[in-house]
Amino acid sequence: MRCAVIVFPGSNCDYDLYKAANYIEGIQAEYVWYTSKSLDGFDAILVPGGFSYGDALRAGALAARAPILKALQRAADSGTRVLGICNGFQILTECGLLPGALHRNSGLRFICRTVNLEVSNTATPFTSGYVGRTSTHVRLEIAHGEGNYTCDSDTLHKLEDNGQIVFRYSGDNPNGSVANIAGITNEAGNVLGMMPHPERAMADWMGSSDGRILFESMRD
Amino acid sequence: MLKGIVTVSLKQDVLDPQGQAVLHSLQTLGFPEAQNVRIGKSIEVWLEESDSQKAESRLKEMCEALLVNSVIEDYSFEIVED
Amino acid sequence: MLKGIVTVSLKQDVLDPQGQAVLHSLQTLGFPEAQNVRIGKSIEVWLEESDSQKAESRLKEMCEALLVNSVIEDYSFEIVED
Amino acid sequence: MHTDEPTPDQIHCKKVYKQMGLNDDEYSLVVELLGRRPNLTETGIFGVMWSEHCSYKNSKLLLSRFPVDGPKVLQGPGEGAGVVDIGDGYAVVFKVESHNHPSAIEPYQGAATGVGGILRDIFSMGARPVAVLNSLRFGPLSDSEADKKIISRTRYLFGNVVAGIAGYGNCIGVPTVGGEVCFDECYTGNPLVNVMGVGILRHDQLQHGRAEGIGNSVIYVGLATGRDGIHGATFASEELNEESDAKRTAVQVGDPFMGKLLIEACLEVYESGAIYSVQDMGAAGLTCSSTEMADKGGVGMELNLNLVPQRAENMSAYEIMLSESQERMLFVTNPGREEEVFAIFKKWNVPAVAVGHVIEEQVLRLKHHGEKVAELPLNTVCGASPVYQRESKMPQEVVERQQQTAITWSVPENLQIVFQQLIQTPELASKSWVYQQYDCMVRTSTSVRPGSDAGVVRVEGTDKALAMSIDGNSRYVFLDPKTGGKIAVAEAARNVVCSGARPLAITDGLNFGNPEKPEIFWQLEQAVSGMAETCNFLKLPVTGGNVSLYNETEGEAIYPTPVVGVVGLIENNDHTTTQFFQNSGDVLLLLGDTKNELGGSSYQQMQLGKITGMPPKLDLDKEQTLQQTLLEIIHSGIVISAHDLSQGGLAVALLTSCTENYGILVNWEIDLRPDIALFSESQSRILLSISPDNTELVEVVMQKKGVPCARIGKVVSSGTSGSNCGGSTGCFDISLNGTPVIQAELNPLRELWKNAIGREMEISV
Ligand SMILES: Nc1ncnc2c1ncn2[C@@H]1O[C@H](COP(=O)(O)OP(=O)(O)O)[C@@H](O)[C@H]1O
Ligand SMILES: [Mg+2]
Repeated sequence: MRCAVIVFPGSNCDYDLYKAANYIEGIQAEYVWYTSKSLDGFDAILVPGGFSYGDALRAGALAARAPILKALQRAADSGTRVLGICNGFQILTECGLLPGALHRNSGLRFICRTVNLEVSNTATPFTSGYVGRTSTHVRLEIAHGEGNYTCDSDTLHKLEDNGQIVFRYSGDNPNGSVANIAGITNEAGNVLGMMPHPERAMADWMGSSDGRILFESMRD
Repeated sequence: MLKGIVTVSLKQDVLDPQGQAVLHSLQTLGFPEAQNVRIGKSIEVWLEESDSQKAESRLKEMCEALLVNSVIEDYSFEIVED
Repeated sequence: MLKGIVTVSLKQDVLDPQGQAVLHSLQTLGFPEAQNVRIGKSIEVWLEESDSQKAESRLKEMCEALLVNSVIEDYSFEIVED
Repeated sequence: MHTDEPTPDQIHCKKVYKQMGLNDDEYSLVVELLGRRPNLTETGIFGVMWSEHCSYKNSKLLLSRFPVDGPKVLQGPGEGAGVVDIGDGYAVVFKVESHNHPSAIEPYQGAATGVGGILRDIFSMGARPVAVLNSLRFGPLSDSEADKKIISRTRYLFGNVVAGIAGYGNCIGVPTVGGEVCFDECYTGNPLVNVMGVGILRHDQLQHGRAEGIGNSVIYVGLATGRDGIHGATFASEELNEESDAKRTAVQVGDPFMGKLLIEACLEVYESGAIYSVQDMGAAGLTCSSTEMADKGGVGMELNLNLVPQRAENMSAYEIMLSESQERMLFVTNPGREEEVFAIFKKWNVPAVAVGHVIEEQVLRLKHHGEKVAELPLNTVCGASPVYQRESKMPQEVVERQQQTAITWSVPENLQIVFQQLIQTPELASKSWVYQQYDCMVRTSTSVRPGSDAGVVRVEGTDKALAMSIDGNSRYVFLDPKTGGKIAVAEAARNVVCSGARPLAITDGLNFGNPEKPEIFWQLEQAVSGMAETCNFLKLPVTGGNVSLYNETEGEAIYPTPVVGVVGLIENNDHTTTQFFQNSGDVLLLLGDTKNELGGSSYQQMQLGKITGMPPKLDLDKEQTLQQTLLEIIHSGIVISAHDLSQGGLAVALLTSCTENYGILVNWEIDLRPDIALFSESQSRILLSISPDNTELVEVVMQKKGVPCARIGKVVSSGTSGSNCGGSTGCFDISLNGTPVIQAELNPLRELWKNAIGREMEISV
């Protein structure tokens, strides 16, 4: 499986995502520069975290208008799997591939810590591997200042009805996001945006290996 | 040169935690008359353009293309001489 | 009720990295006429106060006490009916 | 030349040089060296280059006491940062930098640019930055007596310094893996912000800042120059007073986005081999980088200031040379390779322009608007500043304070309540409110995050890791600067040893008051000699550091505050050890002797509201044996957890080793007053947890080496019944000689400790 890791100016989890994806047997990840016009030939596209364009104006806003976005849009429309993590999630909402918006954490501070998540839909190409685990609770790290997911109530109903909410914070909600949302897919289910960082949970020495399952699911 | 001043505010039904925090601080700092606070952005854009009508329509395009996220934000603007 | 609208901008000599990034982006998005961008804040404060002169002086105090960081920011404001 | 600028004669007559940080004698020396009166630009250049920040004129003689060499040192003090070999062809680069005065004026930007500045020091050496740490000092967050305004200002400073470090470090994508925060009255008007950067390079990537090759291009890289931070270096070398507010033009704004692009672009440029040398533009901006690069290379430099990218209009030569705008670097390229360099910077959207070239004559020559606006022999600007041997005097007050008894109160009736108060003081409370604002995992190499004795970052491509910590207890230094200095080094080293690392070298930040006062200079001299003695003894070279003097407000100095950053090498990732308990039933061993030592302790401060007496003693022999022995048993794989005992003594160390799931059951046989036993801050002590099967083995080893080792209790998991407190929230149960002194439920206790700073920051004043 060939995976693209898009590099925007200011992305800083690109390297982590590249390492994580390549760590999984059967996945080959490659960097793709933000000015590139094509994403043809990739089976999946990874949009990394970080601070693209320094998060100027709004997190993800400038990256969502970068040249490569046309190709990303095309790929998403044709069913290619797209995973946006943290800043990647913000970019996907900013460009309209995912509904809603991510704004400032309700506590107003950046938060970096491990959170408990519930996998609320295991029937997606990203989460199928979480089925059959004794618990669908996973532990992943969050690291963001703007992860407070917001949308209008119609959108929320749709998300709920279609099973588009894939990850929810369980226990406490770190950023005030509506319905404890930590990650959602588009209607078709091939685009996932999530605030927690699975690429930071690939082995026990990192504190958790729960993120690995997500990449393995994507591959399978 | 002309300058556009865009005021971007959060839509009314979107929570503004920062505004709430500032409101709280104002009240404890001895400003009980402060009833509510909302925090938005003020974006100044200098334009190489002398026709103010043209400037207006271009500024509007900029707002829609980039400056404003219509999912959660509203905006208004004015054009002034600079 | 009266509403104060405070516009907070970075002092002229202070670097505005955000504004620069947005400027660059506008230009590549097909707005070459954009010459400069500066990003500031717009703060609305609703006041339980009917005397607009009084509101003005209180708002000024709020700016100085909390809303504005006078080390790097300038501000202006207006009072409107709400 | 700008027409409104004072002429050389006016500078002389009106003593304009004083505003630039030169005193009468120094100015006279400049005139003598030049054989003429300098113009404004030239005077400004001397002012910054001869400031303490750049010339170390007050501290140089003392700093020469530090050992700087060692078999593994590839680069000692002198370049951007020290470099130490870590094997496998790799080296670690690290250094501490202070940003105290800028942070007192504009805390967010002051702290942010502090992070940016130290990171540029790291990558200007050729290294990829892999971690940052920070050491912070503020006034008390609350105090029944202090007025509300001061408290709210302190909280504003604290909150914004932390936000500034987070804002810059998170955005640029370098993890913050550790640090410390202390609160004391003496820092109210003069907070301290020290930042340490750490990077890794392959030996062949090492860069230097020596300009060479007559005719080689000098390339300016990064953000355009504005009027920000003019005279920052001189400003950092003066006391804060009301006038400081008037110097507000000194505020620099960081741009971590540009910082990130700069890192990536620079690393790519180094790989290309197209450049000869590089230096970052830090304090004193273009002045310092150009003169030092030329001076080190034994050449000169000619710059055309019109070519320097400028953000503000009509900047004068003086302003261009003295600006401290952020995110800038200076390069000297290899002949004919300019275009390659430009292409790489263009790819990253980083401005880069040729602004001059290397010349044979050893001068700095500046042209502006077609005129020569300055020409200074480099040997006058660099290395010619006066070096001061200041007068040193031990103040009578110190003698008196030392003679006071440390303990004037009787044993409190309820030690559990005392303990609960103690763990909620901001200095002993968990710092998670701070470090949760920092991204500690980006780059996914962090194996131990903030919260344990040291942060640990893996060295990719090897089985090794680096443990790092920054520490300093200024109360000890205030009571007895020499002992305080010794402890600072020993404790920093102990922290990384507890993590399984062999300390490699240290970097130090010396934050003191006005050295022209004999009693302050005495503090500096004593502290440095204590530090140097310990470094020599423990064979820890000092590969770099920073001196920040004149930390005073309205004539009151801060406590003398040396902070020590240390980096240790973990030879094998399996050796990585944390302070946290991991198994129910593990035995608790306390290494080292506990004595009646409360001088300068957190407990004393809480009881008396001040500190008196002598700080704890430090026996270097015992310290060394302890560290070596601990490292040996960690390497043998039998240590489950290891934690250095520091502020708050054993009781606090026990609590901070507990986790949600593991509490303790302790009964310690000790011949000391119970409160002293719990809270003494005796040095050279470590708390271990060891599986019952291996406990005897450890005891035998310790006995052989002469390290005192006491079995004091065991780890119990939450929900274990049978203990006195038990219950599902776990137990924290300490008895002394069979008498219970603390019997608490673990998790409520941990909550008190964990959220104390957050509660403090949320309460309105
Ligand atoms: N400013 C800070 N930034 C990052 N981590 C911090 C900071 N302050 C404290 N920490 C972390 O909190 C933990 C406890 O620190 P400290 O109270 O200084 O304990 P110790 O006495 O063991 O050195 C350490 O892991 C330290 O790295
Ligand atoms: Mg410490």
